[in-house]
Amino acid sequence: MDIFDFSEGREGYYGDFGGVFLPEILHGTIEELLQCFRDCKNDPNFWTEYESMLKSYSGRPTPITYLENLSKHLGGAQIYVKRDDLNHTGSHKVNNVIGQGLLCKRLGKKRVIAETGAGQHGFATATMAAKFGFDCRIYMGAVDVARQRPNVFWMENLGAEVISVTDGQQTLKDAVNECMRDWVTNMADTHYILGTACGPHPFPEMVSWFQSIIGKEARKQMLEQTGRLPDKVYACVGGGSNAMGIFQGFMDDERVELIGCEAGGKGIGSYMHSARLAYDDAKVGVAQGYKTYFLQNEDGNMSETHSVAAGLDYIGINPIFSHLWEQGKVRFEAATDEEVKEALKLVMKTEGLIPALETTHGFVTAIKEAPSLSKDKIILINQSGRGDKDIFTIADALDDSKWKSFITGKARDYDLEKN
Amino acid sequence: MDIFDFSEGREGYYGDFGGVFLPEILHGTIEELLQCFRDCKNDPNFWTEYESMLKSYSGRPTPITYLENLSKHLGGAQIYVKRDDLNHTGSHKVNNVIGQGLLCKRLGKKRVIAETGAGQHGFATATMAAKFGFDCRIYMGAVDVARQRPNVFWMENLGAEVISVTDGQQTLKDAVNECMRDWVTNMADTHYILGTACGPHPFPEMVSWFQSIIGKEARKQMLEQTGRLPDKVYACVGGGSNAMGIFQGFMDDERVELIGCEAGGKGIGSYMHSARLAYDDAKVGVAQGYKTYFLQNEDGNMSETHSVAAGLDYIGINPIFSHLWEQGKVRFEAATDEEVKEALKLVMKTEGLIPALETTHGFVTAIKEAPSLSKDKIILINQSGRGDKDIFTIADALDDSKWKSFITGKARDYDLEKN
Amino acid sequence: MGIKTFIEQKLDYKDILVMGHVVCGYPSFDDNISALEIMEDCGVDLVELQFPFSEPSADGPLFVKANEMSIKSGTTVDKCFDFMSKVTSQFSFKVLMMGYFNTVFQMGEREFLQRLKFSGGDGYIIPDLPIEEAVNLHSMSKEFDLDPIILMTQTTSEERLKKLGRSCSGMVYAVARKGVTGSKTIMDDSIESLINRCRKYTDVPLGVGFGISNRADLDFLRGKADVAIIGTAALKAWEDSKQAGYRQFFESLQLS
Amino acid sequence: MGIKTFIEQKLDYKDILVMGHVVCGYPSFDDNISALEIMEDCGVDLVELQFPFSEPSADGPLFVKANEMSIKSGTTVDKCFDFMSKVTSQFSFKVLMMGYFNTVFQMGEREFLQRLKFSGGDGYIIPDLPIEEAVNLHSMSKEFDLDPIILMTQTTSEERLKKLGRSCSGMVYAVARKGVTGSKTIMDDSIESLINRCRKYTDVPLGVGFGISNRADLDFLRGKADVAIIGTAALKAWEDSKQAGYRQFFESLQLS
Ligand SMILES: Cc1ncc(COP(=O)(O)O)c(C=O)c1O
Ligand SMILES: Cc1ncc(COP(=O)(O)O)c(C=O)c1O
Repeated sequence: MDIFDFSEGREGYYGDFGGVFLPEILHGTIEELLQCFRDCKNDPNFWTEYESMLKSYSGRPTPITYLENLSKHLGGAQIYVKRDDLNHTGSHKVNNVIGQGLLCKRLGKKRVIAETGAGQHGFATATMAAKFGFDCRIYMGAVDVARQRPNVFWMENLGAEVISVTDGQQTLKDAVNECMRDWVTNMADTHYILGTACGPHPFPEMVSWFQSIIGKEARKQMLEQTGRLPDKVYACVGGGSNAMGIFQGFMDDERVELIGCEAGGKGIGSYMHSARLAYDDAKVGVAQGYKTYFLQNEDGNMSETHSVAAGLDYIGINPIFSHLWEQGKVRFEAATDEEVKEALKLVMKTEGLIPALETTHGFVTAIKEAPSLSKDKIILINQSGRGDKDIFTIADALDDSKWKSFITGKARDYDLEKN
Repeated sequence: MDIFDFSEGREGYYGDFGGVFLPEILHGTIEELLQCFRDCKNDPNFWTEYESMLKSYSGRPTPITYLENLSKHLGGAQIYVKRDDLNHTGSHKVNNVIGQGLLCKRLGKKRVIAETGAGQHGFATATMAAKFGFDCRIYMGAVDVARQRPNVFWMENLGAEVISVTDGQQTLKDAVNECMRDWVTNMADTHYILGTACGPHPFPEMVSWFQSIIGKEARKQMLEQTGRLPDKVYACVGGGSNAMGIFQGFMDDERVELIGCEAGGKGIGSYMHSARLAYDDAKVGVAQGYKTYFLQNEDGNMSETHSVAAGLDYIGINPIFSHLWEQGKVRFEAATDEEVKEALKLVMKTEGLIPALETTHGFVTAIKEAPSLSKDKIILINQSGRGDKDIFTIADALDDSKWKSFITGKARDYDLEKN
Repeated sequence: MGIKTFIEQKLDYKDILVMGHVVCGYPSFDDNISALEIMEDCGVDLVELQFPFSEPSADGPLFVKANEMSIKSGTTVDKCFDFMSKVTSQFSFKVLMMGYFNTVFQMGEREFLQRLKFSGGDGYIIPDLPIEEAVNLHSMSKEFDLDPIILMTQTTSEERLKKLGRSCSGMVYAVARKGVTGSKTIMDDSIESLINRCRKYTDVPLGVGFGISNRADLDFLRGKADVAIIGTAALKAWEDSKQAGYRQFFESLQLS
Repeated sequence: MGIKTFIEQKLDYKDILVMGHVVCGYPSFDDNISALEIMEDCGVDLVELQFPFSEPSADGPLFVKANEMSIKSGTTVDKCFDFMSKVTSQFSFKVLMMGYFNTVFQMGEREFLQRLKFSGGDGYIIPDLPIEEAVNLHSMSKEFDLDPIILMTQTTSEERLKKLGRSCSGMVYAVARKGVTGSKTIMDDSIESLINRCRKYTDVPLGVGFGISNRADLDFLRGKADVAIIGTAALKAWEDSKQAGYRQFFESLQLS
């Protein structure tokens, strides 16, 4: 089944989801992008160049690690992890960003813009822009700027201009809106590097295509390392790019179950979460250029969302998943903030891995389900990113008192310097 | 030339340097270690297991990246970088740590101890200990504990006990002394994972052997990617493990010049540096178990050292380098703190790379020398680690005011929480 | 009487019409009424009533804030329709709904058109709904005799202008420049050529919007376009000095 | 008279000798003299004068601090030798230099031995200098009639004890437990068996050190070892209550 094999007149649609809902002024730009993307997709040299750049710059292929200790500890299925945390910049975001960078070069554009929530995508984009020599502007909600200063610091030092967005909830979705605004103003020389498999066509398809490198590698590696395919594949789902990335490797394998793990935040019924499919609170709508399940009220205004992981804290989900979910091809579960903290601690101590908070949502569900599977079952988790850049968030989440006194000490030093 | 092919009665000596200067009580332990290491070195399966673990857990082989922008910018030699920053835990330290972990398993020991300065080696050791299921204690100078809290935070969360050492200068060398003290007490069940190619034999040889994977890979990759060997290879030198690692790939290649880059701190004549060979301030001595060039006074008491990079801030240098330097096989240069800051900024902006402060010392010298080389020359720099974990140090080094107000804001939040 | 006829009739005695804009419920519905009264006094011909949406990605900062504040203060779609009923019964403007597609989508397209009709509206402008996605809505609109206002832009290709032209109804909205609402547009040849390009593909009246901000802009458009669409400039006047500033702004346009 | 003869002669009328320890210059050279006076009053037979070193990796916390403070307050190797001259002329102890190898290495081995001899020392204990690295120094020491004190430990193999035995001169230092100086050692069978093992490979007098801290320990060693070596326990007494505590500590040992 090729989900990107659109039927006549349904280009960009996955069942009822997807499409292009953009101001008329962007029509030409998005057409140009679509055309260029089609050219890239049909040009085998493009993929070769893409792979080779990821290899030499980002260290792909990333390995698969067998978690012997965690598997034993849980006493059920054998757990494997795809290590996209080992990428340059620390997450799978770089796959998409390098792909779009190459495409931007083809488009002949010299400036890139991007939204970012946690900062991972902005960090990856700023890095890519430095490498490609593009001008770069990153839009980031003011709330995220405040809580993700380390990423802002790096983006700025990589030469990007970081704009703090003070509209709306001042988080990811508002940064997306600002990107749209910049784009309709500067589309002649600017490419919008959307960070996840959301937004108007061809973004969901394009981002999924670039991320499919994860699944391609993973399928091959699992066969090499275990002699067979995994029984279940878990990935966290914000917009859905890392999950689409790994799932695509197993889409045609009927017996591999695919499980997307959303941000359950403060739990079901709390209305403080970002679970679009795992919980029952979202409905279909149109925003930010595409149609999908959104967390919104009866008027169609978007709800406040919440997650301990900024990168999952988003109103919508990639339209491909809305379709695959309705088709029963992908199961969706949610992990709460509390569950995430516990799982993170467990994984650090048993395996020496530090998954990003986003990523840890995938671990939670796998850890819940592994014990009831027999020992000859194999499950695979996508480690989309590393958590060591999230120290402020993780230390806060774990309420680490030594960290807090370190910070207050630092602050005292800075105050003294000033005087 | 095999520098490890010791002549009769000179086991563990490189010219006049090296040896074993340890309390008698450790004699058996160090003999046992030496024997086990010899077994490992002679057992081809050991290296295979070592390589395969680094592959599946740490993402080796790390790639070589061509720095097209920086090369153009400087207008001279073509610059390539070996990307050991892409390793799990973010530096080359993991190579040594995984190797010694496997060896510790062979020794049948269940507890590991390690010294750490910047925290990279401690972080890597704590990670390895979690993965191997060892008890783990990390000794770290109190000054370093205070300035490297993020690494302490991760080590503790990985399950290691971090001991703050309050003796002496309260930095790396004092942590080494504490490890020795722990070791003479607990050698029956404890292996001391020394973090660099220093200390008593067989540590310099052993650490170099594990790190030689860098040079092995790099030589092969350079031939594949450029069709020939580099003209010059640069690496920063703290204890000297990453430099030994990459240099070993080119030791028999007469026409490859090897350049070690030490911490020039506040510069020549300042006595605030850690340049043992590049400056004229060190002399031969015996401390911490081995004989080499040390920064010391006429009585043989060690001098205070300084570097913006905690990982280079050390009194001694690996004895192999003392010998190779006297033999004219390796040239030594120093980079000052100021030069390091400038080079870091340049590399971030032109290439989207964030070398660790330690690593950046290698870049400084390469950047100084590249412009006067012709365009058909090729130079290779070893990127021993990534800098994103050093945000506190780098932000301080770059005197970033937005960072400072972020920290004081955070501190205010924590204070409010308490009330 | 449809929008097209309305404009054409007025053009018999006016050389250019003006369309105004309010964001429903911002700063309040009462303030909206004051604004509309001033516009009516000063000779404005049509108004867009913007239904606030949480993700107004085609709007500039001033409108973004207006959308946000309005929702925060409790404006709902129901209240917007009630307000539209009041406006259409109390004023003589032609009234268009302006908003984002999710508002329509959530209530259902037919229900939306019914309520729009029932509230006395004459058409709608939905900037994030391209014609490809609007096939149903547009054809249903004919049943209700409501005009979907199509936007044409400087970046639109000839081929696409032709296609858009075929969907036009009521009037066409020519977007005077790239970007979102909010900043000043320099009136120059490029605007004239945009107008000429649009005219080639449709015979409905032509409005020009985005950045029209003073009497001189109107003078420039006179004889070229049929309707000048004024948004941000008026809202800015309100923000600066409320009713007084608003009245002064519209008076300075010297509409007849 | 060499150390061996000295000890053997004393053993004619004493059943166990005691060796004390000071860190030169800590807290001050004057305090060192007070300490030595007390030791002499109380019947101590030999003393180690530790030359402070910046990296005392075989010492425990108390001595580490003492080394550090002494260097900080300006103690140099020259001053240590001067002090040794003073001690050997003023007191009747046998005096050993104790320190780390770098101190010797920096001045040169021959120079070191010359100065040690000149200052009246009888030998030296260098814990970080294994016999393999000491070949030269040991053979030169014979010229100067100085005794290098060899350490034997519980972890030392029979084979190695044999080898160490061949290098012994003056006395042998049996290390009563693993670890650095500083904590209490429990006197038990393992100590007895260590002593027996050491005796098999050398006929020089045997001292036991590391953690000897009271009269009971001495009683345990009496008849088994020749010299009890006391370090940390005495320094701790000094730290707790200066001369008074120090005297009380040595008096409590009831040396004859
Ligand atoms: C490490 C990591 N994983 C996952 C996500 C979620 O995005 P997506 O669902 O597109 O993979 C993010 C987003 O920032 C991220 O940083
Ligand atoms: C990234 C990095 N590079 C280099 C060094 C210096 O050590 P060595 O000279 O042993 O490679 C360190 C030490 O902490 C380090 O963290």
